[in-house]
Amino acid sequence: MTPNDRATTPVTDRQQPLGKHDIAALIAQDIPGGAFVNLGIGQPTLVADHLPADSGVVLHTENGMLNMGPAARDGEVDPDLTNAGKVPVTELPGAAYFHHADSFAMMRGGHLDICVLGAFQVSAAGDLANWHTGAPDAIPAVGGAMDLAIGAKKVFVMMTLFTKDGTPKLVPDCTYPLTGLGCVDRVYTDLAVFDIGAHGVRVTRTFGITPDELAARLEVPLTFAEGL
Amino acid sequence: MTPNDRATTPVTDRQQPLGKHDIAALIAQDIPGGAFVNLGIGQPTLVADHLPADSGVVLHTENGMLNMGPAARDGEVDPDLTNAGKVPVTELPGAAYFHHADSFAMMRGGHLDICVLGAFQVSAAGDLANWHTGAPDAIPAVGGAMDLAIGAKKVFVMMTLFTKDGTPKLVPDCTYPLTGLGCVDRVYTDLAVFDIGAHGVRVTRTFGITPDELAARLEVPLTFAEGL
Amino acid sequence: MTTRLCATPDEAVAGIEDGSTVLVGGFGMAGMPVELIDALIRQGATDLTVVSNNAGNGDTGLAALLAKRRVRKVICSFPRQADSWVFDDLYRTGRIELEVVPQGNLAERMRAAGAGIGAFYCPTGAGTLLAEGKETREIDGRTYVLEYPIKGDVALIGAHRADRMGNLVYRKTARNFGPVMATAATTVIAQVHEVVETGALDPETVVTPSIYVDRIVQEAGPR
Amino acid sequence: MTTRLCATPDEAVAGIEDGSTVLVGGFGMAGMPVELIDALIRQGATDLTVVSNNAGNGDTGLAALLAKRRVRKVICSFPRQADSWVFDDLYRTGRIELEVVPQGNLAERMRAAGAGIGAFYCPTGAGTLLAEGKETREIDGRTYVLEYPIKGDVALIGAHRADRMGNLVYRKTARNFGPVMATAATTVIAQVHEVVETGALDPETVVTPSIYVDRIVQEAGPR
Repeated sequence: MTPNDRATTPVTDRQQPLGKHDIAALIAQDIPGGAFVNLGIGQPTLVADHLPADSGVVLHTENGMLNMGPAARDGEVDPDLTNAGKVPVTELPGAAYFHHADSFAMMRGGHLDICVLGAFQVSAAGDLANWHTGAPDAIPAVGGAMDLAIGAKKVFVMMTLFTKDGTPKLVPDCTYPLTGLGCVDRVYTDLAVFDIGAHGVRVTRTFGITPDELAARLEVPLTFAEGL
Repeated sequence: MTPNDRATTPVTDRQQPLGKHDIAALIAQDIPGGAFVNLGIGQPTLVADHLPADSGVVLHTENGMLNMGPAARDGEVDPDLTNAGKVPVTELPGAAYFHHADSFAMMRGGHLDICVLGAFQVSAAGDLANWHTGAPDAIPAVGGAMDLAIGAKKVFVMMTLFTKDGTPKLVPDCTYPLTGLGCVDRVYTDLAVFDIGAHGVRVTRTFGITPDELAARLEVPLTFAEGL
Repeated sequence: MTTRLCATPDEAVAGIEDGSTVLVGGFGMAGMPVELIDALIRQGATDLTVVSNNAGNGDTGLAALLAKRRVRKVICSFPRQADSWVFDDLYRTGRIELEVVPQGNLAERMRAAGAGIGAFYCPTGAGTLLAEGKETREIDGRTYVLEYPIKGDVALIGAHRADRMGNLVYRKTARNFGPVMATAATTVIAQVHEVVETGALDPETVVTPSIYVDRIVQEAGPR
Repeated sequence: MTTRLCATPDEAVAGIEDGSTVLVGGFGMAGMPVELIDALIRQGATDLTVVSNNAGNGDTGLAALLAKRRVRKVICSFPRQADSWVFDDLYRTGRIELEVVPQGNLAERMRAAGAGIGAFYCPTGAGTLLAEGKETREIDGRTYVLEYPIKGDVALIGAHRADRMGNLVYRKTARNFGPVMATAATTVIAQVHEVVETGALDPETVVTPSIYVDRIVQEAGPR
């Protein structure tokens, strides 16, 4: 069975790069109704704010819960109820709690439809680097990133396309230590959306950048969807 | 921590071989208070009838329950509550239910203090054969026997010492297909009790048979506890 | 993957294909999805591999499925029972394949399938007939046997209550294989005593979360 | 192995030996056995290996244990936090060992220890730094890494309620590592919000059965 298709209102293609909330909205539109989804800590959690209340999307948090609700407001905070980023959250009707081994079995066994992760780099082959800068004095910390990367049916990455100094984050090969090999299916950025697969890297949307500019600024071979 | 020692009234050593209820009573006396115990299907279930109500012994059944109570009487039968032999049973206060993988993780992870199993044969090295006669037309059926044999901290066997035709069941080497290697710690029979370990096979009790007779009828080298 | 509430067991088992591996819950009658098995018989899928603790009792349920020659192979821990005459006859006359698996391996191999484990080393059965031909390894002085996952195309399980989202709770020892099988099959179909509104189950007590459940149907028959 | 109800956390942690591997539950503060950690600091055991998801926050709890130089090695998934300055300083100055383990492997390796699994093949981390030097195997076209159990001498966990037999239930996401760690250690010590009479917990809802629990202590402090 496939998740129900849900009527969505597409983000109008912009002449300007997207902000993080726009990217989150775009990802939310691409999540089918009824899907089971894990939103990684950091910016991916913004996606939740853009899911329609009637979407039927069920959020998983790896610290042991399905059907997580929005962040707790004042007066709702329960120290026993947090998301993977340790932010107090709420529960929705139909929630379920389970322990860590069961939660990661769910992730690693391929039961989540989609996870959305941040990234330092994504390669043209879909390799993901998002846990370690490789800096010699960095303290390594991986959390559940490697489990999500290899476990979810579809891995979406949410990131800016370039670092602050203009270095591309979509690269021929990752130079940062890897999180997972060939695991990324789609990359949502401020400037474009990329599908990664056997066909290579295909640009499906652009925002405030022309295909030629995009191709010039990236070292990754690109193909473009019709109409771009 | 070790199970609490519990004051027991020893079965008076008999001049006659024990019946199955006597063997069950003897085993029950050797189970420390507070122990977690699995009683195999068939005769081992009789042991439950001889555990004092205040023993604190907690019975495990591999179909997913701890603190199983006695067999259900008329009016108590619940089709959703059976033991591993599919006999309707009851639950005691402090019971817990869990699924099959958790139940066998408990068994295989070495958490049960004692299991009591029937046997076709036990070898001098503690090998157990209790699942298959090896007959060419026999339909093999193993159930949880192999998991119990390798998982419990102590494996007690309850059996008659000889088959109906007089063939010993405590043997130098098992001729029936094995259930587990070197897993049996103690063998309770109608004629004697045997401890098996690095020291070999040591007779600790006899019932209606002299040490010399026992040694003559078995092909297994025996040592005898003081006073026999 | 939204859970679908089906009106009948026949709707629930629709589409099961010939050649499927079908995990069937239950230990004895406790947790046995009887109405789903009866519907599977009517549905007609054949050449099945059935994974279940037993191989049928009497002439109903799994035994009836076997009697109709829909099952190519049984993977189970304990086929031989006082009333397993249907299986016994098929087996003795070479008309059905049997893989006997220690009960703990049966459960753990399905858990592995559900948990993304590629294989695992297990002490059960080391040195016995049931490990013959299998890879072994010494780890810390103990011998372990390498065991591989058992994955189902379909699981048919029995549970106590479902909410409309598909969360399941079980009752007493009828829980048995249900929660494990629910993680190990592509399509999971649950027969339940009762369907309740979403929110009516305490989230602390849910045993099988809705993510694992594809179709639910409330039992028609009396318990 | 009868569960002992202790009057104080100090009684509960008595006897923990130098050099022990101590599993410490909690994910952030949820499920963190704060009173047991404080008692362990007073108790004085040293040269410990601590297995926990994080490596301490602020200056209390695990961080305080680290600051007193009682911990030789930390095995965790996520040491680096905004307020992990105690660990950060010890690590950067070479005064503490670190084994970083993907969070799912951390949980599954403890489950394996509790379940008698000798080792398992897992896809997480294949081709990454965290699998360097580890054995790998192709199974059905996918690369898996061989992972070994993590067993504790002691587990310190937090739970919601215990009955006097030692059955435990948890609350919301404070469940996290507690149930897994309870299966993986020789001596399991639980700090609970409340101790209730045996029979007061619904047997369907028990998450950690009494067989896994050695000592329980009711929290003294306010929640």
